[in-house]
Amino acid sequence: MIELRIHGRGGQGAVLAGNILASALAHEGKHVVAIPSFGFERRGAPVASFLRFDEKEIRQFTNIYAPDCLLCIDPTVGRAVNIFDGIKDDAIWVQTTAKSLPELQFSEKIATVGLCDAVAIARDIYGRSITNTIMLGALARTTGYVSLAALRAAIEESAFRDAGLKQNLDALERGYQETVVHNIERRAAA
Amino acid sequence: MNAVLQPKPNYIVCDGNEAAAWAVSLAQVDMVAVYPITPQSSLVEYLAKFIADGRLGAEIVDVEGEHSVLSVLQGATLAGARTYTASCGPGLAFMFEPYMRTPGMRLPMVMTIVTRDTLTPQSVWGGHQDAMSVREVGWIQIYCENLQEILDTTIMAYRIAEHHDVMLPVNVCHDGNYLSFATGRVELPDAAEVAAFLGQRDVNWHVALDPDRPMAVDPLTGGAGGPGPALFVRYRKGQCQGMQNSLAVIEEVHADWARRFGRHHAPLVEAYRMDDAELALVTLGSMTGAAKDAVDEARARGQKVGLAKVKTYRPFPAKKLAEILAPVKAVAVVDRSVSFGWNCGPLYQDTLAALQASNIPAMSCIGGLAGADITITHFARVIEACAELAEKRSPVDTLWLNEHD
Amino acid sequence: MNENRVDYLVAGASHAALSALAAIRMHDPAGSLAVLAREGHLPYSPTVLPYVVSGRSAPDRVALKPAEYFARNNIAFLAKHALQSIDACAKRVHFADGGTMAYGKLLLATGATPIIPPIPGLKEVKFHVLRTLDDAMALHAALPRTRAAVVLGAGLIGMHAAENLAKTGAAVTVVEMQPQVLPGYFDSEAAGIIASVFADNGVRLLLGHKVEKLANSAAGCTLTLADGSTLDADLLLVATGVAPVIDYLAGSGVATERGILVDTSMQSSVADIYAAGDVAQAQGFYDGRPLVGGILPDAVEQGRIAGMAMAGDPAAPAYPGSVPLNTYAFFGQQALSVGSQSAGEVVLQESSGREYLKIVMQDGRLTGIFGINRPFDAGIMWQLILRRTDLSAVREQFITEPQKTARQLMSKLWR
Amino acid sequence: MSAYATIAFKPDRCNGCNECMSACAAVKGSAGQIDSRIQIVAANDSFELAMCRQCGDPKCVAVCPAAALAKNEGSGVISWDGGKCVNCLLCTVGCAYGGIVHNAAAGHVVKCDMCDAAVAGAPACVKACDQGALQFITSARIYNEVGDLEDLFVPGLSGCQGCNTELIMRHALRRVGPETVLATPPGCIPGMGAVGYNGLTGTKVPVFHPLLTNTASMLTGIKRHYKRQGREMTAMALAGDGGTSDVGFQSLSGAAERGEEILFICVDNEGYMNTGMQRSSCTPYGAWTSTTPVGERGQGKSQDAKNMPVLMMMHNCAYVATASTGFMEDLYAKLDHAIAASKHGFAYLHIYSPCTTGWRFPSQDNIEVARKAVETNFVMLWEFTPEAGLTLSRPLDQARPLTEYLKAQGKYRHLSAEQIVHIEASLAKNVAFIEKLAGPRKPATAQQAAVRA
Repeated sequence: MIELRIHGRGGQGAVLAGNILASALAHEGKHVVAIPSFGFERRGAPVASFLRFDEKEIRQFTNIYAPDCLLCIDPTVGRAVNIFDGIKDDAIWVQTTAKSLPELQFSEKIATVGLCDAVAIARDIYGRSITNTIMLGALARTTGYVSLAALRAAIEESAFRDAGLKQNLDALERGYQETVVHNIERRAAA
Repeated sequence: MNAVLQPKPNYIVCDGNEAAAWAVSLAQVDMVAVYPITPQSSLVEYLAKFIADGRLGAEIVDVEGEHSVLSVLQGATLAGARTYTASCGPGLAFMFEPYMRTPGMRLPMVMTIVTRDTLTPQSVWGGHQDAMSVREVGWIQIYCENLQEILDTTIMAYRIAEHHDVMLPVNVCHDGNYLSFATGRVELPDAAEVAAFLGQRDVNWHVALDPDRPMAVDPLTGGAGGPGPALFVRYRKGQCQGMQNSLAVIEEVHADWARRFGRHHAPLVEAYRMDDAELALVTLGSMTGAAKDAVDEARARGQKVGLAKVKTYRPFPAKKLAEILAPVKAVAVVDRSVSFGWNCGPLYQDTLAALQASNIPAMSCIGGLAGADITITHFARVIEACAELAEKRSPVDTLWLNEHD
Repeated sequence: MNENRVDYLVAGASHAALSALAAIRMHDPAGSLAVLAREGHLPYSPTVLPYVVSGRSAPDRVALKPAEYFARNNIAFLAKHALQSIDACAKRVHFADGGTMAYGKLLLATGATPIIPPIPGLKEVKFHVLRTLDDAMALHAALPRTRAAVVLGAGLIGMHAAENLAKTGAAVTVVEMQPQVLPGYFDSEAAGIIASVFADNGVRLLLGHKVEKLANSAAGCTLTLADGSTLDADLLLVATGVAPVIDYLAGSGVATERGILVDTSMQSSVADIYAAGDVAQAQGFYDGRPLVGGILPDAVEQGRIAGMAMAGDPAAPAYPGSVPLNTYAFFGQQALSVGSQSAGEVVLQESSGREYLKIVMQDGRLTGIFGINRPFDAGIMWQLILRRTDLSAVREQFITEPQKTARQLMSKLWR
Repeated sequence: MSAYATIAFKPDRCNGCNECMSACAAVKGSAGQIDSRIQIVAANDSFELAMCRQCGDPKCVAVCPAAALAKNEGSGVISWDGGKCVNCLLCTVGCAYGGIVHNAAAGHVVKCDMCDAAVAGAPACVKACDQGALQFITSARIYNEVGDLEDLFVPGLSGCQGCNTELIMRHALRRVGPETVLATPPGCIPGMGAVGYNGLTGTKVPVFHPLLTNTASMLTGIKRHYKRQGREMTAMALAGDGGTSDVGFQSLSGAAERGEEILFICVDNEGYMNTGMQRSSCTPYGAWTSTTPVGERGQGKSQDAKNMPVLMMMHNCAYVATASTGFMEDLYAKLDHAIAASKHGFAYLHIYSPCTTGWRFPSQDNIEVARKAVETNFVMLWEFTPEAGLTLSRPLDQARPLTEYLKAQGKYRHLSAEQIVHIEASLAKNVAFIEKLAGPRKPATAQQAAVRA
């Protein structure tokens, strides 16, 4: 079972990203449960959502406290909350950022990092910083949990229409293509 | 959202609220009345969208409050309509006056309670306190464990409610937050097969407001002496009989569902790994999945633990639960609500009543209030406490699971 | 109607009969109903006949009900049907022409017929009577050739006829055995005023005179009076009174005296046979003794009560008794007579010129009021008498202003 | 049988001015008051009337030997035919009302012919009476138009003696007809047995008690479902003012806002009269109730009444009107309008219903109190549609003194002069408000004229 935690800010579509990912995983025959965290979601406030998937049935409907993977679709939310809280050893971290790896601080437990300047891509595609679909591409590229084709199918089934659908498919594609994956060698050494 | 109805594959990925909305669509209800409240709002939004899209041919009445929600549907049911709504928490409280009246009129309505803790302290998050507060009003109450059970049970609820031996309203309860918003894969039954399963609707054969069948509905009944109170007693007794009849009907309907759709859900109480169990957990709703995982882990450690999930809570399947729990040495009942009068959980009280002929010790655990998570770790604690109880066999205090999270 | 049987059979077609028809239909819209008229005309009132004689009323405009009325109310109107006999056991009547009809309830409202006095020679001379429309038309036809008319009897028919004959220009003489005109309705003082008006209009009144014999003459006939004087007449009208038509009752078992004796629901001595109007002998108002009233408003009331009783109308009242009533307009003057002259004490009697007023009371209640050219509401007075309204509190005011006081009482009492 | 328009006389309003007699004489070319066909008779302490009652079974006609009198079945007027009259005066014996009398100047009998009122609008005598002592009652049309409709409540409802609400219920339901589902929330209406007791019904149409709070909502569900099935029916409420303006207001407001096709009739007896005469928000200022008692400190209700019909008008309902049993013709016309409006939107009819028990007046005075309420403007009769706005059913500028209304009821017996000033001031404000909503006077319709008369 893989446990994934998605971080973002209210209004960016972290919950939607979780649901699209859940659909894509389901299409690939996985058992999956996505649970959003819940509260009074103000625009801009930090939010998280949780996703589990497995080859067998998932019974528990609980939050995730020790994720295998972090997907962070906002460049700055890490300053507001400790996104690395509780992560497992050798965890994967997929982050939207314009910075390069050396400029970033992160938990020592992280073994793989996928970086994508999703904000820039989003401005390019949408004219504003909607990063969720782009970062699903980044996730696929970094983790290999899910195929790009399954994500594309999930996006096509969702409520996007016409130009919006095309933008999101482009966003997914560019996220996938423009992500740089780093394997943190020293972790293994440590 | 990302819900699509396609011939193949015949599943959708959706959250619990949407699963309920799909069930309502498949049941081809005539009327829904809605008023939004967290965490139910998206459920009625899905219904409104289904109706706006023409996917569900029902009348939707957007009213000014929950009190009217149920009142509109009472009128519609008396006119012959199959009806649906959903509410929770303060909305359910505001609805209480017509809610109280529905079972007495034997109206076979179905209402989801997307369970929410009650005020106060002010809270918008999950908990069973709302549904538990109305447990003695005369509605059948069925709790769901997961998304698939929400869809399947909501459809089955119509057949249970409309059964001529029952004719009572049904609450299908699913947990606010943990089921309402959790997304997963849900199998969609075929619409025509659902129609065949439910059969011809006939909801007002016994009481109607229909100019073609003039009658006085619910005239004053009772008074000091004379035939009035006797008539009232016969109505009340009949209503209680309808509740008892529903136990068999619920089993029969679940069996037929399994036959037709290949999915079996325990109708009254599910026994999980109880065969040689010495300790038993009793659970209700979405907490059960984590509890089952905790049972598996305990079993792996060598503890003989089992679990009884209560699905049908009202009428209370006392006989069934007593049978399942009969072999164990101790029972821990986990409630997501409290009984203020007894300083314990209400399901615990019911369990005690079911066990009254045995001398099995039981304890009350309360968790998951106001959106709190009950994890495998919490259940591990419960199992430890239960083991201790089995050993000591003396009364223990209520265990408040999330007090120090 | 089915096989010559009706639920209700009404013999007679004047006021009492028509009033009964309306009352029956009010309560029973469906029961079969037939009405028998002796003559060939639509229903009319004997009271209108003097005006047919004078030409004021055209014979074709006096019908009290049009033929359409009977059709609309599902009433069989059978003209030229006179009763021959009644088989009360079989509840069947026999007609003069041999036909029969069975009934459920039978109302006898056959009215009255003129009395022909046993004066020698009367049967030998040509004379008129005035009881039927045919009588009136014959009399009217005779007017243009009439120069000298003699009327026997100064009752209402005689006086009306005399006035109308006089208005055609004929010389008219009225011969009356009684010493006054209109005996029974007005006292001698009032009758004197009326007589003087007639005299002023050229009518010769021979009061207290008896005709001894009659004989044919060249012009018509000659009358010899008891004092030996003679009168020549080219037109003779006999108006010496009427008697109920009850000849068909022989063998029926229906009890009669002068007329058909009835109880307060107008039922005769035989079940299901009722009588009303001039043929009935119902109780008097003052002493309860049965009398033949011969009063039009009384006939209407009796017919109504009989009809209601026949139809089983639970609202049927008991007949309160006959009160003498009359209104009499003559030569532009008005005389009203309501009640009894004798059943009480005269509390007012005054006259001056052609005005006259007399009030009779007993125990503070009105029993009679009579006037000439002194207006009061006869209908209200009749009600005050019938209701035996206690006038003690307003006695003086009533005597001074009877019309105003009676209206005040009416407005309050039957509001 | 037909019913007919009639001239009604109210002795207590007559001041003996005899203008009616002058008007009659003038219009009939008579010599003067003495020859008038209407005669006002001055008594010691009152005025009485002698005139033709246009009897239903007229004796004057029955006793006329010349067929000169006849009752016109169309108009009900007893006509006199001079061409047939033989001047025998027997008709004056038949009449017990002094309604047909010999007229010396004319040389024959004369009687009232109602001035051919169908053409004239109202008889001359009525028009001449500025005291309201003579009224031309044209409400017979109600009987003729709806007299054959079945009473859909069973006989023997146990309302108080003289209950005005029972009158409203029976008239309203028989007009609406059997294709109806009737809601009667807790109150006097079901209390008198409309829904029945112990399994028995008091009504011949489907009937139920909603909750006091949810009448309009239950009707919504019923109506919507039948409409969905294409079935024509009327969803009708007969609710008291408490169930309308207090605890029932939310559901009512919701249904009105949604434009539900419901006929909602509020029977306003200004309080909870069924449960022992407690105050409601419709109870007027100063009124005694069992929860606004009169004592050393309490002097009846200390707030003004909520103006329910205006509130409903502000919901922009398809139809809103006020009505009174003192003006049945107007009430019936509004019932017709409300029924028609309920086929396409929310129709709200607010009927004032004096309560003999709770308002403390003799049971025979109910209609009188209802009339006085309207005649003093305490109750204003109007109707509203979104198209026409608010129109007055009766002008407000001829009001009788308010004290006539207040004095008719025991519930106002304790009022101080200051309280009466308060009520009068409130009323003036209300009247000005309604007049402003009504705008400049529109030409009165015939029906409005009849109500005014």
